[in-house]
Amino acid sequence: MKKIGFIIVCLSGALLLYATQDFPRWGDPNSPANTHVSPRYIQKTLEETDVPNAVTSILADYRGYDTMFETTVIFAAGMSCLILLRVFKRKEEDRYYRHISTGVTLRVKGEKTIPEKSKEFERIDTIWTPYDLIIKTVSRFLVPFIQLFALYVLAHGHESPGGGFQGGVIFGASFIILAIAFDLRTALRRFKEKTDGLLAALGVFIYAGIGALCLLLGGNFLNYKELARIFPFNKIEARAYGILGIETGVFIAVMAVMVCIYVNIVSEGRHDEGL
Amino acid sequence: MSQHYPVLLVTVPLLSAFIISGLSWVKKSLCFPVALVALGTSVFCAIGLLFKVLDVGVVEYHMGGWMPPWGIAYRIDLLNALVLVAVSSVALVNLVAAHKSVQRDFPEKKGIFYALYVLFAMGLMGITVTGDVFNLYVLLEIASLTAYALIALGKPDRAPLASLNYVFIGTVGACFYLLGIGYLYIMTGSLNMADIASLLPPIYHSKAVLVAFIFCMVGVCIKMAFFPLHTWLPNAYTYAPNPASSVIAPLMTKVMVYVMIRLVFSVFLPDFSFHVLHIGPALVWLACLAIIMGSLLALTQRNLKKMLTYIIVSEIGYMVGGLWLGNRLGMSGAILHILNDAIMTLCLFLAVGNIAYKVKQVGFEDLKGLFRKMPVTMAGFVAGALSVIGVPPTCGFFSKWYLISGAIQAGQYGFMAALLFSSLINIVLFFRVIEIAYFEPMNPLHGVAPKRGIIEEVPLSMLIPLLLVAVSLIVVGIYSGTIVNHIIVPVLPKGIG
Amino acid sequence: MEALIHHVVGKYNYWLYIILMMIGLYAMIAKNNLIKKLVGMNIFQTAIILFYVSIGCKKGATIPIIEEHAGMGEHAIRVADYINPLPHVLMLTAIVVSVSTFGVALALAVKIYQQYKTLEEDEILMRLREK
Amino acid sequence: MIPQLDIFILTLVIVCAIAAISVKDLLGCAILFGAYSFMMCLLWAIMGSVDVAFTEASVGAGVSTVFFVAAVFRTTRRTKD
Repeated sequence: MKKIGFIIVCLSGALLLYATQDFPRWGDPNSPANTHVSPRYIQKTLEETDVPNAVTSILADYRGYDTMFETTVIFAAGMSCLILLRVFKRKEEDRYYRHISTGVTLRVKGEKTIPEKSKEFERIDTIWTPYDLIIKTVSRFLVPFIQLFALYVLAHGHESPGGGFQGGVIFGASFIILAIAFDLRTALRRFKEKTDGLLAALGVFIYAGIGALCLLLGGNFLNYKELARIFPFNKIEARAYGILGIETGVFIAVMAVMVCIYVNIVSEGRHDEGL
Repeated sequence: MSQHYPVLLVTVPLLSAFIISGLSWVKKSLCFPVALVALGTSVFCAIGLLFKVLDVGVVEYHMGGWMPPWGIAYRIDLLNALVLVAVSSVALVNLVAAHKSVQRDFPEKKGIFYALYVLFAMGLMGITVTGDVFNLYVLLEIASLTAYALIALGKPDRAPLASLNYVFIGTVGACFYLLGIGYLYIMTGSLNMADIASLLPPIYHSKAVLVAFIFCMVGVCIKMAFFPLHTWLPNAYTYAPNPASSVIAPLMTKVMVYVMIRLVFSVFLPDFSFHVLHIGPALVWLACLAIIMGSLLALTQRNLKKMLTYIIVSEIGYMVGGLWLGNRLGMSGAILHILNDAIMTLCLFLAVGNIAYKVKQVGFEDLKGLFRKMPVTMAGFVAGALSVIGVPPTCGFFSKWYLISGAIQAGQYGFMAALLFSSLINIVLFFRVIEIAYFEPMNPLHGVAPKRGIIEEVPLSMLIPLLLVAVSLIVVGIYSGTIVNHIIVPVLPKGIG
Repeated sequence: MEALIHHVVGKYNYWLYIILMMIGLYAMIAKNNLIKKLVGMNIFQTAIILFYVSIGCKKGATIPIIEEHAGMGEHAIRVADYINPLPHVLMLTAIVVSVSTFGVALALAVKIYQQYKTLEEDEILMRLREK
Repeated sequence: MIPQLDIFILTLVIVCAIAAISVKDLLGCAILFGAYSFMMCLLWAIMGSVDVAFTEASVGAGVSTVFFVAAVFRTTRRTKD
């Protein structure tokens, strides 16, 4: 296999190298790629969409249809992880509890449990690491700031690098930090699985829904200009607000899906214990 | 409303996929009706679009109101419209048939199953309708990603491994395609199919365009499981759960053949593909190899479903060979065969799904005596088998006829021989199965072992789709002359002999 | 010789992306461990992203965030001042696709491990043959 | 941009890539893969595609690595190659 692989790799590498000869020089401003379609985006983005960041305006407006499917890909990945790994029946595994005041560990066999609300016992993971004050405090302290930064990235996607996708990943990462520093059950109590699933669907639905709203208002799909008919802004602002709207949708969907994938992989779909 | 058909076709299933996955947390019983309505709307739009294209010619739709080279445009001619009708109706029919077995096999996950199913169908319809090479890549990834998940839901001992294998090979295919369009982009600066086609002719002799062509084609060939690159297909389709395999098997590979035809017709243009490169004969020989090897490998299998997957590999050879014959007859045959093969494969896989619903396994020894127990299902199976063999009133005969006449016209007698050889092998394959199921006595374990349950005919909701498909095999066969003359011949590019 | 050096120096980015792509593809084909193959797949995908990003580069240009000018005319936006934003947009999509594929593939790997207790392809195939 | 820096980071990227696929421990592979992604992100930032770099920093070097570690936690660190 190694030899065949090597031959295939060399063959495709040689083909690609062969083709580089005809490429324009690297960084040439007059290459076809830089002169045919893209100049219009740079020149017209401010005028047509009121968004200085050309990447955002192309991402969400000129080629917004691609981005809708990109978000759908993420959504599909989340749903795939859920359907592949999630097990709804509880396995009859032993559970471990720790007596809080004395530190004695209890092992409860089979299906029996100690009530989750119990004040004297807390449930611990099978592979339990001792309580670490520094990590818990620091992460508890950091999470709000991470979330604030995520919202900043979302809101400033028009003027600076960033946008719904990056913001959503960062926001999702804040829940993942919570799940790693404390335990998975704490994170899941804050952010229920059902909420997660509903938010993932809602986020992408917002995106496609705004597109469909434009359709209902008489324009083409995703033509945000039409939003000016029902909202109090002019047609160019309407594009900027439309972009903000769909970025919010992307944000929600990506956040929910990141958490969903993490939780399902780390707990093998049982949603009880993780890293 | 009719000017919005192209986008409704895709976005109605898309929106409803999100609704379905939301409903799966709230009220599971509503998921199936929503999916049904969504795919029904798609079928309606697809048929409406076909008639509209027949009436007024090419339909364009600009997303967001941006003109093509800047925005994303849909461009629908008769070829898209025909494939769209096939894709959407196959997805709808199979959805109805899948309901019972999804209910039984994945009671807790059925909401998400339907969401992924609708997304898969949506991805394939999007691939078919789009006029932008990058949009095609994204939709290809949606269709593949959902297919990976649906395949991995099969038996836990084999399905995840087959699916992961598919992930690796499929991603290489998609990446090669992405690389190919990157090369096109660096040479032309555009991503719109029509725009690229108008910019390419002056640089036909550039090395980068040649490499772009090679990478696009290799990527598409990997995705469609063309012979030396087919290794992922048999396992993935065999171990997939039946409701999923009966939609993935008929559609995925056929849509990829469509993509190949689209790339040749509207991006690189036939002028480049046939006259500048001269690779037609080489690809036809490869197609012959695919047909022969697919048939021979099918002959060695002892599992009905696995046998059918190898038949798919050989059918891909038919279509690719027909396209690269480079004449009108061969191309008509290839395009007609996309439609026919989708219906035939659906018919066979639905029958296998029905058998597996009652018998659990579809090894040859499990089929003994099934004609007596499940006569209607087996009748449907025989109809599909006759069509694959190419017996006249069924549609399989007509596309094979066009392909063979194309081969004779092009002087490619090897391809003709391969087609006839594979027909002979198909006769052997199917009559072996039918013989086992008809003449051999019932396996004594059947119906006796308590956990297997009593073998009897499947419920009506699974039988009616099968019969519908079996009847449509004959209907499409009878009307294939009309389809070729009115739909397929007008889309063939000019300058083809 | 001079022409060759000129050629290499002018396009070194393309050369290096090809090397990365070959590394990734080799790992995908030749490695035995499923997760290693997955890493190879990701390297392959990032190599392609590197290629696209290289397409968009312009010498002496800045990032594609347009400075707002009060008046048009003499302050009109010069295209050569800004890097081509289109490949960046395409690659944002490609990154998303690659992380989605990665997530699904990891989920599959976990499922395979549950079944076979190993991630080595040859050991899994051996188990299958034993059955 | 500075070509020397560019070439330096490109070399690092390739070193990280080779290390990630040849290290004999999957957890190490995860970390090296994160380093690879981060180097790649630097490279893109130098090339001026800040949005792509930002995404890669949050996705490739961040969340992907976490998924990877999670998967290694649920499977095994052992690898033969």
